[in-house]
Amino acid sequence: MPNLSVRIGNLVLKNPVMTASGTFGYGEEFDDFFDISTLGGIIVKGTTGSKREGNPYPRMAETPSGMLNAVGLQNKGVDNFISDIYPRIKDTDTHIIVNVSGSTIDEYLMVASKLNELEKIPAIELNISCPNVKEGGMAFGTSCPSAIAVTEAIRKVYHKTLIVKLSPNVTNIAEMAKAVEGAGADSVSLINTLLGMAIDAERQKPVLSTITGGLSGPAVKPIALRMVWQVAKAVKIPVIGLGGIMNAADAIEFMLAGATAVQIGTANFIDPAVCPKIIDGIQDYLIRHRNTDVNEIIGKI
Amino acid sequence: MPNLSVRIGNLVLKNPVMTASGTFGYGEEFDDFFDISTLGGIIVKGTTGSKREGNPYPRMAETPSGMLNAVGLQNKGVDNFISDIYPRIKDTDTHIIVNVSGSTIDEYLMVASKLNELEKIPAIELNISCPNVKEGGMAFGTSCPSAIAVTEAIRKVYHKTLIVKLSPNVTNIAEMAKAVEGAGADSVSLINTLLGMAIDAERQKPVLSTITGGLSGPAVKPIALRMVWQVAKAVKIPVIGLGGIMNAADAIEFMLAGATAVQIGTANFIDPAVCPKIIDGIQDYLIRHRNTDVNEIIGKI
Amino acid sequence: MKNKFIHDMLVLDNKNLNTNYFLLTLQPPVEMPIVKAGQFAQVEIKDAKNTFLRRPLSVHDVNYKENTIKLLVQIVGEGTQKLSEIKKGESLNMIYPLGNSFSFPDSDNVLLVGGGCGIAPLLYLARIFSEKGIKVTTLVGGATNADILETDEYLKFGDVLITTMDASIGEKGLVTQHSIFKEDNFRFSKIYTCGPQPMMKALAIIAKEKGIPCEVSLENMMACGIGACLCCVVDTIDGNKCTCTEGPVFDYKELKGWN
Amino acid sequence: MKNKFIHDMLVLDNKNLNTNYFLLTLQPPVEMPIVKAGQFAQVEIKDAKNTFLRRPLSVHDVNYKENTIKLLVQIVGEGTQKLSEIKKGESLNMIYPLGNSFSFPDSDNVLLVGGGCGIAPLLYLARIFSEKGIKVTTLVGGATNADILETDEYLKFGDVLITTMDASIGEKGLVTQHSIFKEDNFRFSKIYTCGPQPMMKALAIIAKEKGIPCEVSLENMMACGIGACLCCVVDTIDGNKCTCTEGPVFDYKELKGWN
Ligand SMILES: Cc1cc2nc3c(=O)[nH]c(=O)nc-3n(C[C@H](O)[C@H](O)[C@H](O)COP(=O)(O)OP(=O)(O)OC[C@H]3O[C@@H](n4cnc5c(N)ncnc54)[C@H](O)[C@@H]3O)c2cc1C
Ligand SMILES: Cc1cc2nc3c(=O)[nH]c(=O)nc-3n(C[C@H](O)[C@H](O)[C@H](O)COP(=O)(O)OP(=O)(O)OC[C@H]3O[C@@H](n4cnc5c(N)ncnc54)[C@H](O)[C@@H]3O)c2cc1C
Ligand SMILES: Cc1cc2nc3c(=O)[nH]c(=O)nc-3n(C[C@H](O)[C@H](O)[C@H](O)COP(=O)(O)O)c2cc1C
Ligand SMILES: Cc1cc2nc3c(=O)[nH]c(=O)nc-3n(C[C@H](O)[C@H](O)[C@H](O)COP(=O)(O)O)c2cc1C
Ligand code: FES
Ligand code: FES
Repeated sequence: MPNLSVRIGNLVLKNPVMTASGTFGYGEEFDDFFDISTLGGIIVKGTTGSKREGNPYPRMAETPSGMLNAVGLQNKGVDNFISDIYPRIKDTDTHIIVNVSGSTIDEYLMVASKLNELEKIPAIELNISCPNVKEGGMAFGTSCPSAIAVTEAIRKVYHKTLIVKLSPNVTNIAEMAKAVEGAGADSVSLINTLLGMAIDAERQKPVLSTITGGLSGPAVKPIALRMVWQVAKAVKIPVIGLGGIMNAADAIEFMLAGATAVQIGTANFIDPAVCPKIIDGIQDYLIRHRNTDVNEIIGKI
Repeated sequence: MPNLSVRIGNLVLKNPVMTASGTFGYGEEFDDFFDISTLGGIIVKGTTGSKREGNPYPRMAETPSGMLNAVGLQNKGVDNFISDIYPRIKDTDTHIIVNVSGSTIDEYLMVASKLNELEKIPAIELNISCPNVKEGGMAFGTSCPSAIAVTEAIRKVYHKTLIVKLSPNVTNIAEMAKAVEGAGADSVSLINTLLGMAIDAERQKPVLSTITGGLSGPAVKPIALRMVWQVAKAVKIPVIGLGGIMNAADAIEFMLAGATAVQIGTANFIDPAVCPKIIDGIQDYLIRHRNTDVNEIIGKI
Repeated sequence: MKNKFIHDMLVLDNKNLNTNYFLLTLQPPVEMPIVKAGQFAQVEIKDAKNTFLRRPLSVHDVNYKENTIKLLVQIVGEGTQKLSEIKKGESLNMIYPLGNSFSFPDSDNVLLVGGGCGIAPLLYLARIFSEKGIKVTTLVGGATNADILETDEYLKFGDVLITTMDASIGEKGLVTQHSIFKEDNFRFSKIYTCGPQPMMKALAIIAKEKGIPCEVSLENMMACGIGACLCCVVDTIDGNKCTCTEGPVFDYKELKGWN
Repeated sequence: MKNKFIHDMLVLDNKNLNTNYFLLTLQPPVEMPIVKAGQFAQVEIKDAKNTFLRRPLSVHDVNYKENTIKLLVQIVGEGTQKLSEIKKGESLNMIYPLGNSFSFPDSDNVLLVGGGCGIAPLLYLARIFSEKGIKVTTLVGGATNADILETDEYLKFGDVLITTMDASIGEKGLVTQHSIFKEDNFRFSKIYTCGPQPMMKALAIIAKEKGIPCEVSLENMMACGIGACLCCVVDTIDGNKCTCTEGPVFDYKELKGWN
């Protein structure tokens, strides 16, 4: 059997397949469909300083080969995560990574320092790319100075593996990646959703309550793949690739483009049991291509 | 019958439906399928100072609900356009608009000044957003100062309607639009293609000879719609919307978002007779919604 | 214990009720899990160019003996259109049973009100209630008689009342204009309803006036159907709740703007 | 005069040749336009989630009397898979006839060489040549006998020679290893070929050695098929040419890197 394990910062993943924040709940939602401990990692829902209700309904629109969402970081806040959710999920035999969001650097700092104390949370993913909140969110991820500022601040209080999740809504994503690498990130993940919009022509109204929302799914895969390729060439830290991965072939494309690991997002909605199929598919691919280690295909194109 | 005619700069279009550059040849290719003089306008292939062979094959990859192209401005050059093509197409009873491309401001200037002399070419579309050429192209369209420089230069030599075609590969497209508006553009069109990439997992190679290419088709529609909406709010000049329009409902969405006219690109490949269907569909829509003039729905959301 | 399943269901029958509605009879490859009235399935739509997500459809009826489940579907767009073309012997992938369910009433004379394909979840509910000895009356409304479906089935479990906008069958008007609501002595102790929101809201107002409970089944747009995406929320007195896991059935009193 | 048409073709037959190949017989709603050997159609693929563009397929045969056109298709991916599922009586939208065509030879003893589904355009070519009194020999190659299709049809117009890699039928090896090429006196005055590029390139080398002309039909990937997108270019001695309008048939001498 080929080796599937990869390394992100201090984290050794049993395989390169993780689930993307906001698309896999806290993992528990998928227990009925497969053994979630077989995953390389689970990135849980975006967590903020205090409870957020998110945006009003409607928050979703279907688009060609994709969807728009405008959930807007609905979550019960970091304290609730620590008291209620963490105890339930902490003993899952895979890495549980928390996606950290906020409106201000202080909020990010508060969440990250609290999570730093949790023994079974080996890493956080800093979400500086959420397009669905009025303040903060994507604003941090679309300018180098602010991306650097928030990453540097977090780096000071967070001592485990720090992944920074980049926004694709920028002119030059390689530059952003280099900026956060310089500011101390152990890894970058990309892409978050692309800012999009849907209109109901008959009702003459935007479909989403927030007018714009974040585009995900196979529609964005070519853009995500290009960005992962550009970033992987630009930085030395490991890159986690995502955006429209639906099957093993897609996942392998991201790894060939330079991703050390991948995340599966929207695909979980179409097939809640897709992740183990992707893990198996990667293994089959390696066997077929006579690779003994998944690391051999990273950046191979 | 509702009025379909709209105004772009000094141009009065008989209806808001034009064809997008690079997807409709010089119009002649579609003569067998419908009467191309029924179009609001035809934007012909990107034209450069001298003949270009474009990029090597393969130049195309199919993607979920879209395609990548890396044609790279293959064309016979402006002089050949003037001597060979112009005489053949100039008497088509619709507006023939030339998409002007180049690697340097001088090249743009040369092409634009030559086209300025052609009686039957009432407008040019300045392509500062081609992602498929090594020099110039998109580089002009991804920074405000260079977009301003090229637009101002062209404005001095080109005295008819000047449309500037914007790149979606930017952090802030409204800013770009305002920049070229300030530099003298009569209209902006958007979006050009999004930079993307495809990989053949089995062959472990990029699909395109140029590695990256431009993504078009319905996959990009949500992004295009969002950008058109942002730009229409930001500028006073008319906005021409495009990106993934496949049918009348899509076209209407762009107009509701603020576009005065639309362009049909990739859809021409799927159905070469799609444009007249879109024109008819817009008319039916206006009748159903009791509008007497298509201008009533522009920016209505 | 597993509660949710992904099954490739065998299509035993696809019955065209009329140009707009069809009825699927499906069989899982294993023994049917326990399904409650009001629950739904997330159905995969194959081979449709523009349908990316699954489609939520209520459980219309369940027959444990025959190991079958029925879906009653209205054709409204590409997804349901494609689904209507599925043939006997083909397979249909679905995730089920999802969501909460209608709750039992405290007393035994209840009114089920369905509008259009909103009647879908009410047949199974009528069956279960009548098995428990609860007296059920079903009121169905539609634009015209083509929207009034399967009344034979509902008749097995109690009276059926009908309204149509064009009076082609039953009383003329909206369900809420039916004469039972004008009777001096309102017969029913609880209302269960599914259908267009304006109809359900109007019923909630009636329930409030009459001082009786009313459960409504929402049809919010869904991406995942299993509580993972938070797209399907409804605003309640306790904040946003997921229609797919905490619903689709809600006491109208919980819903903001409903009372 | 119109040359290209978009027609909803009626599927008269969809014959499964074996697990990998099928043969479609199609009828236009009006009289068939003139179609030349080597031309192709751009076929719409409906109901396929991941197939966005049309698929180019060669005209395999034309029968003006019966007003039918045939396509011979190999299943390689989603598009051709979906196409293989189309049923008699359904309709198939296509744009045709597209591209240039094979040209007539100067003398009358020609060799047609097809590899895999590369034989598709050669049947109609054989028919047209033999109608003009040109002597035709067809050489077909494949991995195994399952790739050798419709030889009966080709036999109507002349000799048929076969090679397979596993010698399950005909001579063992590649088409270019067939014994005819080793004969002292090479019988043929021109080669026409369609199939995998390495095969066609090898044939072009043979043609060059023998000093005879050779026409090859390219299968470049296409978006529009009508000369509008410039995606399908091939590098020729006169620069990039469109395979869809200036091809798919080229004299190998025109192609850069082919001689
Ligand atoms: C829990 C639940 C149970 C349901 N049960 C049934 C059932 O038993 N039978 C049945 O026929 N339908 C039921 N529906 C509705 C059904 O899911 C939609 O009609 C279906 O998803 C439409 O898919 P489509 O591709 O055909 O139409 P689309 O092309 O997606 O949409 C067509 C039109 O319907 C609107 N629409 C689509 N989905 C919804 C929605 N969820 N709410 C409001 N408007 C929508 C769209 O905005 C559009 O205008 C249920 C929905 C939910 C959430
Ligand atoms: C002018 C022309 C005539 C043709 N005539 C025939 C014919 O008569 N019969 C027939 O069976 N096929 C023919 N082909 C090839 C046919 O178009 C492809 O096999 C088909 O488009 C594949 O579609 P798909 O969706 O099934 O496969 P996809 O999923 O699109 O592709 C499957 C695999 O095939 C490769 N592929 C797809 N298209 C091409 C291509 N054009 N060239 C090289 N590799 C490709 C892909 O890279 C992929 O690896 C012709 C092609 C051209 C350009
Ligand atoms: C419904 C939904 C909710 C999401 N919530 C979050 C979130 O809370 N934090 C975050 O960083 N990304 C969030 N994302 C973005 C995804 O994690 C992922 O970056 C994106 O969807 C692209 O991947 P995909 O195409 O595989 O879905 C969300 C995406 C969706 C569809
Ligand atoms: C094959 C191809 C060639 C193109 N060539 C040009 C070009 O020469 N100049 C230009 O400005 N845009 C060019 N474009 C971009 C289109 O004009 C259009 O902006 C883009 O495709 C988005 O619209 P669509 O999704 O409707 O195709 C090309 C697009 C395609 C697909
Ligand atoms: S539909 Fe995803 S949480 Fe309800
Ligand atoms: S396929 Fe478009 S030009 Fe040939």
